Amino acid sequence: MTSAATLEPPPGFVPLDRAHALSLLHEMVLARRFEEKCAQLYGAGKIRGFLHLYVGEEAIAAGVMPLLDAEDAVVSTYREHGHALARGIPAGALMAELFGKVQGCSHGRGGSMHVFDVSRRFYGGNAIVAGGIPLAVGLALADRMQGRARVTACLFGDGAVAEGAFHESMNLAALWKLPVLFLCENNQYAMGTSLERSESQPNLALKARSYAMEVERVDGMDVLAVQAAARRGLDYVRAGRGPWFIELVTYRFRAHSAYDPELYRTKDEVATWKARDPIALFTALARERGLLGDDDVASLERGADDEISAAIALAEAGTLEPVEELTRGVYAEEAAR
Amino acid sequence: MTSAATLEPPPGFVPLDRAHALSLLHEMVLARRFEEKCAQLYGAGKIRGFLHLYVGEEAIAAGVMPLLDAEDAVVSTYREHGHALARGIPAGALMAELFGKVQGCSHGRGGSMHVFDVSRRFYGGNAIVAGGIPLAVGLALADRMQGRARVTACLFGDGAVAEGAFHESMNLAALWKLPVLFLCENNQYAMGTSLERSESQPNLALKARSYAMEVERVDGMDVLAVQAAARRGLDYVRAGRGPWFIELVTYRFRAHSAYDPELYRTKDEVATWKARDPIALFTALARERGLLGDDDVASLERGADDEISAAIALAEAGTLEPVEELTRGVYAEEAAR
Amino acid sequence: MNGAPAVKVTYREAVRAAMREAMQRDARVFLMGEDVGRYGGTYACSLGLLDEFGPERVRDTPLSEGAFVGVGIGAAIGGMRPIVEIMTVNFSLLALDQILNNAATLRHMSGGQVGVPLVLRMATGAGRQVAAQHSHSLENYYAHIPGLKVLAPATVEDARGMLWTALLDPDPVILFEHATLYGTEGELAEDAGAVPIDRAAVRRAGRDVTVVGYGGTVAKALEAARMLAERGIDAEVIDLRTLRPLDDETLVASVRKTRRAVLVDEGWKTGSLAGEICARLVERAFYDLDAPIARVCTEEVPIPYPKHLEDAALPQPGRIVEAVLATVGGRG
Amino acid sequence: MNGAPAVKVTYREAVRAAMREAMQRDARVFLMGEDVGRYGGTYACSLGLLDEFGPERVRDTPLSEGAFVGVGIGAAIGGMRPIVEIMTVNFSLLALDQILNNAATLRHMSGGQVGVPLVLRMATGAGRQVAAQHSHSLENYYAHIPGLKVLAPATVEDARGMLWTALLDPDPVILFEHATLYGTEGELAEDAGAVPIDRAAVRRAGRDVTVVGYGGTVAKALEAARMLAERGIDAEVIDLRTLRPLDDETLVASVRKTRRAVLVDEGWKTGSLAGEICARLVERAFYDLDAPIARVCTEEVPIPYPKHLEDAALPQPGRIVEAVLATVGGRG
Ligand SMILES: Cc1ncc(C[n+]2csc(CCOP(=O)(O)OP(=O)(O)O)c2C)c(N)n1
Ligand SMILES: Cc1ncc(C[n+]2csc(CCOP(=O)(O)OP(=O)(O)O)c2C)c(N)n1
Ligand SMILES: [Mg+2]
Ligand SMILES: [Mg+2]
Repeated sequence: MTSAATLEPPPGFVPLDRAHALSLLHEMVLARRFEEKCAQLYGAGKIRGFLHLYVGEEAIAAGVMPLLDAEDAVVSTYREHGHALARGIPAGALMAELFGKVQGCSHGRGGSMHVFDVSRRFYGGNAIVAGGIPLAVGLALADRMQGRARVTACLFGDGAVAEGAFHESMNLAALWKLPVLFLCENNQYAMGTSLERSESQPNLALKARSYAMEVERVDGMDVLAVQAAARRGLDYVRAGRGPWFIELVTYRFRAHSAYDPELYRTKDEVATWKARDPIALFTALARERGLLGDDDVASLERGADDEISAAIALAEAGTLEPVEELTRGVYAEEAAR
Repeated sequence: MTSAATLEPPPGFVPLDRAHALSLLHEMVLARRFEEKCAQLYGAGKIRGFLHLYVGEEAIAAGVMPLLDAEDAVVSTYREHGHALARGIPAGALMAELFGKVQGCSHGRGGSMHVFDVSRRFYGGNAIVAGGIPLAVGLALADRMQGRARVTACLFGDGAVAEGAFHESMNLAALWKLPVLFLCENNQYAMGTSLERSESQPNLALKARSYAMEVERVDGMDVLAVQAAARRGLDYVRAGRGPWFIELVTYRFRAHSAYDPELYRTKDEVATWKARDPIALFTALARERGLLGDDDVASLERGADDEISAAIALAEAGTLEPVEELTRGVYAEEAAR
Repeated sequence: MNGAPAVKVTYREAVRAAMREAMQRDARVFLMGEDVGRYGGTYACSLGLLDEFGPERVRDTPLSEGAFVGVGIGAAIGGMRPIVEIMTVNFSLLALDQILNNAATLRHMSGGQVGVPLVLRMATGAGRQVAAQHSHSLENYYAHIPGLKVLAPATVEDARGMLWTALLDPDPVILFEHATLYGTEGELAEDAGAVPIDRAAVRRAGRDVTVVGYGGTVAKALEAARMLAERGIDAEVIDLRTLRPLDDETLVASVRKTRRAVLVDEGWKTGSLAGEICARLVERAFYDLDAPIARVCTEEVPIPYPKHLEDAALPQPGRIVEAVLATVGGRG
Repeated sequence: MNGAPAVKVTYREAVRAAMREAMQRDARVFLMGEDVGRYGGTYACSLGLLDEFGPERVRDTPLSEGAFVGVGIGAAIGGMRPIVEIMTVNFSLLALDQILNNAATLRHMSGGQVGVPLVLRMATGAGRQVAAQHSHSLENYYAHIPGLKVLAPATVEDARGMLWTALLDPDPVILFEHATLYGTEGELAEDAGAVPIDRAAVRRAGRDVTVVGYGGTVAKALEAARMLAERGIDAEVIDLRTLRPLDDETLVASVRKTRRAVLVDEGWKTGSLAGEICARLVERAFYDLDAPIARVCTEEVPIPYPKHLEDAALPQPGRIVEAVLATVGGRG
């Protein structure tokens, strides 16, 4: 439990073994490679609509998701491929969704911004900034009212903090002491608007703190720090003590979406942050500690690439829904046809 | 300038002379008597719709309004009779509005919840909780962009703090350092919902403080304390340093509106607060200091009653707008007919 | 329904009974909204429920329409059966993003996976001199949205029975309760139960003209029909009951018979639901019409405070009569 | 307009030129919205304006649609002439309370005292595979509101000229820019100026049927007309241009001539603006109609992501042609 005064995680050496290191790196590499492929496939016209990539921010999903139980829930945003993969949605089902195929995890109806998988309690994929936050609070309320000891993890960006929906939801969650783990992915920009040009108080953990909520602020490029913070938060929430808020300071390496000319930040700034690439940072640390070698990294990358190739093959081979089914899935009766 | 740590106004003796005491008391008594009459007139069917009385909270309007210049603006709520009178809207124009007559300050179109007087820069009278706050920020922006050294005073209740519109507006005002004096009339209830059942952090000044805004919390039953705080705030805002937020702790002596059975609070609680009636408190203080005598109070009351009688006469004698003009005032062209 | 004794109840009591029984019947049902608990509901619809069910199930919320509607959506997804009360339709705009972009849309955009069995109730309408910001009738905003069902109970039976059916529905259902109805009385069987929510009702059979209303305008339409009967004109009055999906069949059957229609709607005329009904009748029964379909709607003005102007702005029996007379035209 | 040389410009450039000239002309004009400054506008409409006018007049806002629209209203009351950009109509729901309850209503409820000369721009519509939450066409929500004027420029001339006129208007004006139009090109006189905002335009004269569209559907209606011409059917195509107030005169005159109408609208069919147009034509030209008025609207489904389904959900030239053929019926 961290007070508003410090807002820094307890320092110190986080223990790590080889299996753990391999799995963390696997999550990050898979997400990275998956999305680099997505960028190509977008260029090739296989993926359309809006495509928001998570490249640079993978440590967050990789750090948090493995700590959630199957019964916990996740509510995410339109920048959710990394969350989805780390939550266990198969790369094939995700890629098929991006291709708009029936084999997609949202039956092809949603596309990149609307990834759903109820079997994994992954409730989207929401393209209205801050629009998913009240939903997460409601899922947590349902758990509390039904006496289930579950957590709902709610992810959103720094931009969401300016929206009224964020504030109303913080208040409800804190007032009713609901089991939500709020994860604010502060990549310091909302499209082209930097945090200091959009928030009078750019320390977002402090803002959450004003709801008498427990908060922490953490280096989102350090997967171990993320994981340690998430563990502290989850312990608190699981103990039934109320919500917990983590601000994860990170950076988006790529453009906001495919249409963004990136006029709002300098190449230098991007380069500085790329020097703190979470994958490179963690690889170096794991090697330093003697947990991973050259071969391991190479074989992880090969494994990821194979998984992605298989995903693309599945998506390519997938089927388009017949036009006759256009109005399916609007109401339950029809979905059940 | 008060920091978040203290949140209390500097203590001490506030100087006061007889003329000042008379005028403060006049404002409070006029508002009180005016509204007690309104309650009767509502019972008699002369006033209809929703009627929200300010009884108990008069020290706020009486303390703040005289400090505003003619060029300053006021944005208020549906509980605004006291604000309107203290701002100088004639009792007759206000009463005629409550009667729905053409002589009303909103031409009879608005009624109790929509009191306007542009000649006094009184911009309503807004019946959507928190709905006026962005407007106030916009008025301040217009002043800033046009290089005018004006202040916009923005009044709202404790209930408004839960609304997203409040938060979005606080951020914009603080981020852009706009000349707004925020006045949160914390009467501790939003209809039947007490603050501690609606806010995880019931210290509202602290909430505003999370926007890196200067804040103060003050006894809203003490007209001198209100005035001293408002003066500090106005000095800061007028100096072009940005917005200032005052939480004024007060109490509504009467029901929320004519329909409220007041199930949510005890008679005891109401009695405790009535013992701190701002008019009685101030009268006692002024007499203790030898500034006012029995006669003064009685004659102030008589004066107020005369003013109110004249207002009612004006309203009674006022005219109803012809039905043929029903669609007037929707667009400018028509208003200009 | 089945011969149980009928008692006189107010609309308000019917709403309360419906909520009470729903909470007794199903532990997943709870009520949430501004002042539904301690205050007893702005319109006293939930008076007493807090005592009976406690603050978890009769849950007062802060003034946060957007968030608490979203919380209701999340709770519905999470297995509860929330009844979320928005105090009035006027404040529902603050929740419209959640309603349109989440409640109505989640099932589809998740490819059928995420259902939202949420019931939203709100008061609607004008007629009480509460002026421009508190007198809206925005039913057509909601009737426009695929994924929603939209109801407008106009009788005590519907107030009680529609909520039941709505709570059985796997999709989001919105109930509009016209604020002037709460105090009205009607006969209701003591064991009155669920009623269908996909059918309009013929409230008065007639041969000469079809008058269509819903919610707060049904009584006005019936009053107009009485006035018309005195002039020898036999009006059929249809209560839409369900605004989405619309019951085309009942509407078309009536117009096929009467060959004339007057549509009454408390929404502003331009862009009203009455326009939609007109278009549907044109699409489905054009050749059956003997005269142009007429609309009696609210004038294009924010609702003024004074009574005489408010009355003039809203549909009234007299205006309905006039419209019918113009429609039956040469015949009259 | 007056013989100045015409140049080819994109719709996006026309919008930009309109804003630029407005800011040059009138010091009270400023632009405010999400990413209008540094980013240059989501659709690049304001690219370069920050450099020319600085951050006070090209003002990036946080993600706070409700508040910054409200701030625009306040600034308009305070003497400025704000152009507030809501990135897309999809997010405008978060500001709808401010638009309806303040912008549209303040003048009336203040008894005529408070005018709100605010210009609101937003992108609208589907067609780019951005799925269920980002593809709305909610024009009819706004066209429903007394106190607003609602425009839908479909040509480069209107994109440039309507903004000018809107800024001269003492009341709030909303411009809907269909997102698929930004890249389209047209000829525009170099000195093109203000255009009227109370008139529909006949984009193609014809004798056999009136096809009505606006914004993103005008080009589709014209394409349908070309296809119909090949079959010997001469369609008149009307571009509504102004959705509130509607230009009944132009619509009625056309239908009096053609005696048939097909209404095209990217809104969901139920509760669409097309329904309103139909009702007005019935009210004003019923006896001139030889066939039921038909509507070609968006299917009753949130917009699906895959292209083939999105295409099927939206009005298309082929569907317009079919509707016209059914309307001209026996004649064909
Ligand atoms: C309510 C709303 N307003 C605007 C947008 C357009 N938009 C999409 S993403 C985005 C930026 C959001 O920034 P942030 O929350 O920091 O998330 P990030 O994209 O950085 O992950 C904006 C403005 C939207 N989707 N929803
Ligand atoms: C957005 C909105 N929601 C609900 C209401 C109904 N309502 C009117 S006044 C009120 C209570 C407001 O409380 P507060 O802001 O504390 O002001 P007070 O009435 O105590 O002066 C409520 C819930 C409203 N007018 N607007
Ligand atoms: Mg961001
Ligand atoms: Mg209060």
